Amino acid sequence: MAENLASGATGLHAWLLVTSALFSVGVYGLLTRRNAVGILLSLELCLNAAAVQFVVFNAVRAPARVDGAVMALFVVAVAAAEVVVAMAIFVLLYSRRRTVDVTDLTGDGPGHAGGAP
Amino acid sequence: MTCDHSAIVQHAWVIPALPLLSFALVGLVLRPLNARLAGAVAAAAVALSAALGWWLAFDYLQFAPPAEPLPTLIPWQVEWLRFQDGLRIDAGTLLDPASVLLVVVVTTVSALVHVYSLAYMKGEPGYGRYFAVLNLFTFSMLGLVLAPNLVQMFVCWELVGASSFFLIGFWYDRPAAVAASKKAFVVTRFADLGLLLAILLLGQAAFDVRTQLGASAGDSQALDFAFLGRADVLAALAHQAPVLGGMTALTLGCLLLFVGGAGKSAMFPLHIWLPDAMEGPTPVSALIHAATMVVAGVYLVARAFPLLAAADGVLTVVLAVGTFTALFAAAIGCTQDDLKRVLAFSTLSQLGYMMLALGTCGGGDPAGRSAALFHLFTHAFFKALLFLGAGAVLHAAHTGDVWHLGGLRRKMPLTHALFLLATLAIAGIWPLSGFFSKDEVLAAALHGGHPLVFAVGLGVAGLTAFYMARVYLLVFWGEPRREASAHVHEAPLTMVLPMGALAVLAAVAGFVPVSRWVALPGTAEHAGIDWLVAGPATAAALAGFGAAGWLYGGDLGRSDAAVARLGRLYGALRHKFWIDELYLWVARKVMFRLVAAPIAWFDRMVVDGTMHGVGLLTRLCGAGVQAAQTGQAQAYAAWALAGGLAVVGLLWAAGRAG
Amino acid sequence: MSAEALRTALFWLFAALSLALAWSVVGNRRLLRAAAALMGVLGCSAGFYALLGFGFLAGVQVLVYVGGIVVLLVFLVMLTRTQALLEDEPTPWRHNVGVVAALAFFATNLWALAGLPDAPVVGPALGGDTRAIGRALLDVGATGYVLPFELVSVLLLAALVGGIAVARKVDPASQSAEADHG
Amino acid sequence: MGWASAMVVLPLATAFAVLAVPAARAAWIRWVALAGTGAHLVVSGLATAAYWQAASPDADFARTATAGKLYLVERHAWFPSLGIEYLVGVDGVSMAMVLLTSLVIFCGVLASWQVRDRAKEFFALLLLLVTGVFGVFVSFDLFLFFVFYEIAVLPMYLLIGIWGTGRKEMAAMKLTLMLMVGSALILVGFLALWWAAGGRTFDLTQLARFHYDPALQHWVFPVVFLGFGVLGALYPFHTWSPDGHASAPTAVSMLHAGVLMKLGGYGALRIGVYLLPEGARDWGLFFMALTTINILYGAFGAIRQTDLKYFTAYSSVSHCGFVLFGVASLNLLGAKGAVLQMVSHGVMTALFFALIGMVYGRTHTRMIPELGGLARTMPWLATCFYIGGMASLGLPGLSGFVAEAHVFLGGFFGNPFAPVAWTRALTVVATLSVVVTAVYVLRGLGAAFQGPVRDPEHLRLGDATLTERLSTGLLVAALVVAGVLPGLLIDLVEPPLFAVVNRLHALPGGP
Repeated sequence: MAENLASGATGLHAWLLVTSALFSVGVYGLLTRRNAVGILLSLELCLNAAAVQFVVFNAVRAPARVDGAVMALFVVAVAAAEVVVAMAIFVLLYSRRRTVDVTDLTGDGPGHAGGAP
Repeated sequence: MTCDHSAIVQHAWVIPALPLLSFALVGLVLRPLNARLAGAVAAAAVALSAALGWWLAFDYLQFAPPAEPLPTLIPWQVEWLRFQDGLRIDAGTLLDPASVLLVVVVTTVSALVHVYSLAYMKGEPGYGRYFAVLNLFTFSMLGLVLAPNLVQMFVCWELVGASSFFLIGFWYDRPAAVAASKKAFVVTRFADLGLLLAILLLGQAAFDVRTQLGASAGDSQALDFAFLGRADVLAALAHQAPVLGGMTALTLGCLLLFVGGAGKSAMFPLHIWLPDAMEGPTPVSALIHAATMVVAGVYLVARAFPLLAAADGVLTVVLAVGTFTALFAAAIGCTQDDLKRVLAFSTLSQLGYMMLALGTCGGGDPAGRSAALFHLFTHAFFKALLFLGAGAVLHAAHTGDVWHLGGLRRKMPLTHALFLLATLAIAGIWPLSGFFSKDEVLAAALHGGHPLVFAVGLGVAGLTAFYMARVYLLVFWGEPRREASAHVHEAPLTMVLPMGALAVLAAVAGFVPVSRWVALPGTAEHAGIDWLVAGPATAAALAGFGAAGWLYGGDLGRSDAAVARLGRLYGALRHKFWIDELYLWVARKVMFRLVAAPIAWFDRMVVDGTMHGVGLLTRLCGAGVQAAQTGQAQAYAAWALAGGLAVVGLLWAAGRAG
Repeated sequence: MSAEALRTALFWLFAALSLALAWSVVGNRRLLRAAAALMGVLGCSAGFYALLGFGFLAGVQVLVYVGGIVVLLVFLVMLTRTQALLEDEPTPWRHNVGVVAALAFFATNLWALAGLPDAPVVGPALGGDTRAIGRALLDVGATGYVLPFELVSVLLLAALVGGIAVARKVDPASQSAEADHG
Repeated sequence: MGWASAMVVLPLATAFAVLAVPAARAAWIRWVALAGTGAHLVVSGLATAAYWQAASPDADFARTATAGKLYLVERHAWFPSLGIEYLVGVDGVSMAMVLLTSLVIFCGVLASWQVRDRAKEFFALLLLLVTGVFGVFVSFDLFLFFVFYEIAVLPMYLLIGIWGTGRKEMAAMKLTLMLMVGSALILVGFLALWWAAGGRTFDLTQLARFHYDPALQHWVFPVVFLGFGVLGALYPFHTWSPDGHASAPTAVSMLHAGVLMKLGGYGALRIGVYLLPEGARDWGLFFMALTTINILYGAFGAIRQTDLKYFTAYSSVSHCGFVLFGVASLNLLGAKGAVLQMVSHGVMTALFFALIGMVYGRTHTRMIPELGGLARTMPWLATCFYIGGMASLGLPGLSGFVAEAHVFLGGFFGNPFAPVAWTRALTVVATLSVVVTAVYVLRGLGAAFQGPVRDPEHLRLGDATLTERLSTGLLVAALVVAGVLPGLLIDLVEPPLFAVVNRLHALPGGP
């Protein structure tokens, strides 16, 4: 790994290092964001990092095939589906509770933050 | 002609079956419909049974070959309960002189008491119930008497106890009656435990013997009296290895058997229930607590006599307990105020007499057994008569306190005469029945080599005469001491007639050669009256009468002075040596407070507490997990991540280890 | 500058850019800006795809992901009016947990990486990926993806229907309940 | 459909029939339930006749040759790959238990005549429960047995939780959780037995032919015995019983104490001792000691109780101790005594709980100190109570005596693998309960029914109604018949017990 980095060649390690870093950043966001939409954004980051990794492995291990790329496509599709559902939920949630701050969403009832009459 | 041809001997089971049938009929059908009819049917059934009982006795005696001992027959038995091979329990009728004798006593007294009760219990709300239970009692007592094995005896033994319980507690809204019924049941139950253990112990031991004997055991079952009485079986039992404290199963079993008998016959120290049992209706006291049920213990010892005789030292225990009870109860009887209680202590004392007689047979001569059965026979009549007389007094005056009564001889002349006759009979005045049987008991003590017991017996005879004369004088002589006893009237004919019948029996029963009939082989024959015994006994009785006459016959101040002089002894006697209090203390403080309450507490706190503790632990674990269930998806994600990383870590560790 | 050097330079450029933008995605308190940064990250990923020779994928990434999904997210940000709300800083505890988790994850990845032999990432091996991807997606053979493809389409349909069902104005009863609470 | 299946199908069908009745027709619901259970009582009787007919041609029927044989068998594969079958049939013991159950449920339905609240669900659940009970008694496939066992245990939670009184939720939870722990142990035991025998069959008769390794038996037997012991109120796992019975509605208490607790003894004997004779040999004395504690402890516990239901529940703990004591004696007398005691206590305790329900329905209290003198206004109920009490304290002529005599004799003759002095000592200790039982029965009943009437309100109360008289009368009649003619029951239950005992006797070191 070290010699590749030194030589400036972009080997597998470099690629994976980058995607792992992206994913880790996503994990950080996933755990620290308080806004539901923010969490969703972080999740997209993770998904994307995973998709890129798929493609990298595809390019390295089976350059003549497209399995990793197909996976990346699926990831996009799943992300789309996820965003659609999340959007519906969050919009509804917002209309009920006037907040999408997940730390305010525990417990039942019409909302602790702003929904109480 | 032999017994086989007698219809009643063959079908002796009809005698107990009649009251049973009547019990079912009266209890289930007639009682709710018509109480009077129920009573009449019950009385008629028992009267019929009594007639059959007499017929049985006549046939049994008549058909017996003259010179030989009377036969022991089991004309009828059916399998009732099969524990296992060799331990089958039959229901059947065992006829031998003792059982036939008891059948006559039980049916006769029971029939008379039934008739008496028709008037005595008139107007009681539980009239039908009373007769139903009385029928049940009669059936059970007959079953007990006719039992061919220990288990049938035990079954009926318990049933008479239960009937006694229900009859003592007949007036169930009186707390004293309820308490007395419970006391009677629990105390006798405690003694029955002895009988039960005896059955277990003897059953097992005899079963072993039966297995050893192999084919020679035949079809006889381990707990049959016939089997237990066989000489080879007794010998084998006596040679078994000791089971506890050097005692063989036979000795221990017989001791426990005697505990059972002592409970039912209210021997010291299990006597405490009998005086309280007087809370029941007086006819019940006459039948159950004087004439029949309480002698079951004596009968048991007499029935299992071969066993007890074969066991070392058990008869000595019987002798000691009987002698002590006779004296102890007679002494207490001199100080009681309630007419029925005096009679109860008198019963205790007389039962002690019978046990004493049985106990004298330790030397090998079973004359005492005959004497005991003879005394049992005569006692049944005169004691029942005394109770029925007391009942007539109670019925008229509504109080049994002798200090409230007085002068009844003019208002109730018939009752007075009959009571006097019974008093003389129990005191042992010739030619009444008590004289003969008491004579035999004392003779057995003297000839059995127990001079001390003989002396005590004489003393008891004196005391008996004293306390009987005391109550007799206080109740029937002098002037009425309270309003209640001033306006009494003679008992109705339905009550007087049974008393009259009993009086006849009490008068003539002494001439029946009971002891000759029931004598076991090997009993020394002694002809006529032994004046060496009868003389002192009669003298003692007369002395008792004299003392009572002096103290209570005229100026009652003399008795007060005597009481004062006796001081503490009188107090102790009057309080029955505080034995009831001791029992109560043991029951309340020890059993309830030191055993039952801690167990209840232990159960709730420790056992259940442990279970709840386990539950709480689970719940705490749950709460711990619940704390993680914040509803925060991010927290879940963090845990999921941590879990995933942990798995990777484990794989790594496994990889390193591998 | 050789093509190889260019590729390397572009890789590092995209890498640096996407990491910086990613940091903004997770850290920026203004959600709209975070969404914009995500757009950038995804764009960089499109560049990665292109560098790896998957031109079609890069196109899809830009068109669908950046153009569709992220726009949807921006809508969402606006619909929930979170752009107006400055999101609170995470509490130190959450921050620390996040950092530890992220670093632990990264460390685990590094560890896994250490056990993996490095290999050169070669350039495009296919003439063009479009045809190959299309064939693979509709291939009914053992290595084909027609079944997942169909499943994903069902998933999308379900998401569509579900999204509408969840978000549409619900029955009057709950509406009145909403009014009560409103 | 054969007789054995009918035992299960009939109550289930009745449950569905009850569900089909409109909820508003409360009377119809009762009548449907009564008709169903009444029919079941009749069918049980017929099945018994069929059983006799099938069993009597076997020569030497009461002895060893045919011991352990099943009759009226139906067998269908269920999960063949695991060797699970639908295997139902009867032998004498299960026939006796089926008869007991049909009697108790019939009387239970009669005693529930007053249930108004959600009657439909109540009767349906009750019938479901009893389906499970019947199923346990007729199934001879361990898996099927377990399925029915769970069906029998679970509706209890709802029945107590919804229709109970007092701290019903807590009691229901406690009862269910403790019984589930027991079930878990049983399941572990069953699976161990199945697996050790090769994992091919759950058929009890076939498993009985397999000889289990003594080391395995040594740990499986206590697991199985304890598992069943929880349901059989084995000390110290009995504490669900007082709370559960006190909170449960009348019919549920009747069924639970009357029949369900018997599943414990039944299973311990049927499966524990039968399949694992060597385990039983190793543990017999230990469990005899434990059940001796049960017997005395329950009796002493009952003395202090003031609530009639707690009183009866503790008495049940004592009496169920006799069942397990008999089982642990490992001889014919003990085993017979255990089965007889199951029947006897089943009838007796069902009677008690029925009566308590009736008294409670009138006075609205079960606290003994608040009662008193009830015999004046409720002579029928008082009489039945006293008959039950007398049976409870082992009065001859009623069923309890026969059972207890067997158990005591069994204990006295001794566990064949333990020092006879020990078993005798334990038996003597156990016999003390005869006195203690008399004390608490007479105390409790005396305070409630005798003495002066304590609450003048009680003077206006009436005696039993016709349905109540029918229900209690039947149970009393059963007590009397079983006590007066014990041979009927003994002839029925003896043959299968030879099978159990013969296996024990065949062991090395046996008699």
